Amino acid sequence: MAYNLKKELAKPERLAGGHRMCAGCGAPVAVRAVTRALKEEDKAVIGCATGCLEVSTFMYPYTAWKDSFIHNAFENAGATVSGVEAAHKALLRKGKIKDDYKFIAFGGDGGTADIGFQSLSGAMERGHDMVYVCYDNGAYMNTGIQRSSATPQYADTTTTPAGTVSDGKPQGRKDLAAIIANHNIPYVAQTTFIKNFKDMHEKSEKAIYTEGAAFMNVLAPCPRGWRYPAEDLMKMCELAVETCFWPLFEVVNGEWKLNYMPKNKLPIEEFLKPQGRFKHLFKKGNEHLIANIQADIDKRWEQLLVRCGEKSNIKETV
Amino acid sequence: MAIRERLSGNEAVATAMRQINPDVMAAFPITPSTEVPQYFSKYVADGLVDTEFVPVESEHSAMSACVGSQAAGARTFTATSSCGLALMHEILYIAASNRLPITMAAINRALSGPININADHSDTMGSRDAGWIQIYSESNQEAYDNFIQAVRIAEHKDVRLPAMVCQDGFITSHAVENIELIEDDKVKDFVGEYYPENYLLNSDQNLSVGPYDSPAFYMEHKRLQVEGMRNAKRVALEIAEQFEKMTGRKYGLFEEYRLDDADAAIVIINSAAGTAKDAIDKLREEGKKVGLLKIRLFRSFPAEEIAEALKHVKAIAVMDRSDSFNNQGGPLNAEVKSALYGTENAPKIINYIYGLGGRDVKVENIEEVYASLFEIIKTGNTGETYRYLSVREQEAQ
Amino acid sequence: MSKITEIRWHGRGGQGAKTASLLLADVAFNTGKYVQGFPEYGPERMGAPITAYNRISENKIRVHSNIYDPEFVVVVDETLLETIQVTKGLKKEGAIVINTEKSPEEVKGLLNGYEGNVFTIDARKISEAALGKYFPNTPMLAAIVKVSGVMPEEKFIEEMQHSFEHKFASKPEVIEGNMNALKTALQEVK
Amino acid sequence: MEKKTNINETIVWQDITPGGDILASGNSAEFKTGDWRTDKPIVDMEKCIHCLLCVPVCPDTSIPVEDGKRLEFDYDHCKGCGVCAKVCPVNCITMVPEGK
Repeated sequence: MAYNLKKELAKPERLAGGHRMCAGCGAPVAVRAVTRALKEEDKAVIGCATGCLEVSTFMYPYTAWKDSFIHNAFENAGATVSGVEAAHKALLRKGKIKDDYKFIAFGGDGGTADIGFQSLSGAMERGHDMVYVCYDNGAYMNTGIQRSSATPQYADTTTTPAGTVSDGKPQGRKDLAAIIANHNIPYVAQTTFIKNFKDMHEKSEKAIYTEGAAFMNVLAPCPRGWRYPAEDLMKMCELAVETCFWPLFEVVNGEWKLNYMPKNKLPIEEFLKPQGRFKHLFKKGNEHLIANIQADIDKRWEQLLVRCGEKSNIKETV
Repeated sequence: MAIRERLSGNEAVATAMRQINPDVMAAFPITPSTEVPQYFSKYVADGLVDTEFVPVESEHSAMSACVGSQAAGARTFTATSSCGLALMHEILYIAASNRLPITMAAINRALSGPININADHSDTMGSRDAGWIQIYSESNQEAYDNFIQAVRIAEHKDVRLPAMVCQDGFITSHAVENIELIEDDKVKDFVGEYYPENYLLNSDQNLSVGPYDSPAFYMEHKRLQVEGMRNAKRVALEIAEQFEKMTGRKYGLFEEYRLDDADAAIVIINSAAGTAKDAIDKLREEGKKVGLLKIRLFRSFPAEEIAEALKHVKAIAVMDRSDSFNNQGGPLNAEVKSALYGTENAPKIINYIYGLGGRDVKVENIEEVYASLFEIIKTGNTGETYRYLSVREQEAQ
Repeated sequence: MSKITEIRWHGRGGQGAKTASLLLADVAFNTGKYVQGFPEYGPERMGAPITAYNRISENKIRVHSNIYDPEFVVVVDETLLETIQVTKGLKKEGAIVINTEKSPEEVKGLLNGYEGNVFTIDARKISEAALGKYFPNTPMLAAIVKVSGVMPEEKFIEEMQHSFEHKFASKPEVIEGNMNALKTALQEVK
Repeated sequence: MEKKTNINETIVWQDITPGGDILASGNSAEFKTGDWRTDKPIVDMEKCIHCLLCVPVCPDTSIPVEDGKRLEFDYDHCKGCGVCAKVCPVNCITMVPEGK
């Protein structure tokens, strides 16, 4: 059925207010968008890696989660939710429970791409019927903005500070969505908050209602870690997409598909400029650093276009 | 009637698992516990159980999946050893503090390094403060009996704590010995079904598990957790009594062997206790008053009962199959000593570190220990209290 | 303390000495005995010398150490005589059984002056004749049963018949060969 | 089902929930984060076209919807981030300093 925001918003919210996330945080917006794709009548168990989202939404004796919820540790949301899913299968089979449940795990980029990477890989490879959502804010924000493997190149973080002899994080980003896609699971998507959330909603719906393991990589800006004005949340997402820093795509049963082609691909400066973590790049003499980022973005974008069949790879040699 | 069988220790616990038919088993292979998930996955493959077996990619994920599964409302088992248990370490605490009665077969093996695949207790002793109930087993029979009882102790509403049932790697895990099995239906009736009060998949009542806990509440949660561990002692005895009614096999918090009138005693855990019993019988034939106390329930630690059982003894050797590297002795030594602190005319106590990394323990080695105890009784001089048994060393000048 | 018969096996990884020790525990168990069967474990792979043990008794066995002064030793691979001191601790009132085509007198020189009884058996010949393949296990098992006297031969034959029927339920054609190997071995050990 | 949390900082260990389990789902609503605000969104309902674009962008679930129309802000929980004001296509949300 065609996406209708009004209709979707008529459903009861699954994340209550009163949680302790920062004003303007992208993570709860991601949670609301994903869980909105659950059918109203469907039950779910939500799991969460340790991180901002977990400690702020489930601070004893208050939980913001309206569904059953489990937090275990930083690095094991994949394994934990696979355990819940296995229990569900067993208890249904034994007739001890009757209801069907959906299983969704949330983790930040640290809990997903780094410390929780093995646990996630195992859960995806085993094919548990679950969705793992990485809300990527590009650093370990919970502990105070330390670099992760998802931190963009040259970002100034508290463990890759820009200094007189440092340009910030030397390495580029790990391509998590592609890595998970290579697990040959039925559904992988990359998305973020754009306009009326159509892209994110449809992907969430597919991820939840695809049988087997599904993975979503969601850009979730962090005003504190990125150092931009909190009210610009949606603007940051839009710039990430329009500069091709964060392309929107999905991989359905191994088929790559581009979901959005910017009419005019914006230069990466547009995305970098509003963010304090890239301020040092705009000092005189650092133009080559921005050029490096642009070259990397362009390369990855071209590769994605080829993968998605938007462009033939004329240079390909085997 | 009991079923006369011969099984290795690993097959014995796997058999208990099959008879109980848990909802979920999540495990990763590690020597010497590997056979347990192997046997179990064969039971799954042959339809002897309808358990969901989760072949995880590490022990860390094994314990993580166990936490998710047990919280979801499923009776969940696992098995591991050594480095595998160490890799689970963080999550062991979470399982316990979340009050999730997971049951684990812990097949004792030395911790690296250097890497060694043979028995000692450095693995489970390293987990002793994680909040798990720990039950130790001398033989395959005890490993089997203890596993069946552990599930009930763990799940008891006054306890609600995970339990590990320990036995010595290879020495009992891979040794085929006689065993008396209980009929499948009797085990099923004894253990019963798992019906937790609250669980994630309860459609009548949602549940949130694993909060961020501020200083305002954390300590109350810990104090409540301690109460579960305190209750474990009483519950273990209640369940042992029911078990005895079913099988005729008696279990307590610990076993006393010819201890009543003993002048010299050793305190010991797991398989070497059997070897020590042979040494005791031999020495008793020579008229020597020797005995032993074999600890079954190490967590919670039955300190008062142990002190009572040992108070008449003149000299005690506490036998540790792992070291604490505190320059004072092993973990069992510390516990037994503090249990006896304040006892009037407290016995003299020495500690022996023995059997590390599978160093074999012979009847003669135990006889040496008793000889040193009699020397202490004779001279009144305890001498060095922190000793190593059967270690090669330079002769004293 | 009751008498415990202690047996030590020497073989090479992959030859089945461990399996043979477990089989011996099995048949002894089936005749109503208390048993232990256990290998000494290390990370060794195929071909490395391995040791396995049996304890057999009328009473419950509690001791959990290796066996240092066995009553009987079984050598599944005669090349081990060159490299391993197979008679170490072996009681002189006991015996050693060796898989070789040689006679006891011929191998005695390799046994470090062992004074007890020496038995040999050509397990290769027996196995190949009866089974068409080299499985030293079965003949060696029969040989040690005969030499040690841990159970009557008839009882052993009867138990092994049951055991093979169970073990080879899916390929009954090999049962007869195995039984023949056992019976020949019982006669030929000397 | 427990409607309201009866756990507070006077609770004794005997009464606290084992493991920190919480049965009252979504009870964080009892915790007011509205006093975190320094700027406050004011919606001009006259101008609002009820496109609802402001609703999904709210990190604090503080824009209730009823019968396809947005209601007044839930000031008990709104932290005043201003994301809603930025996405409003008809500029009917204004941020004003708190307390004015």
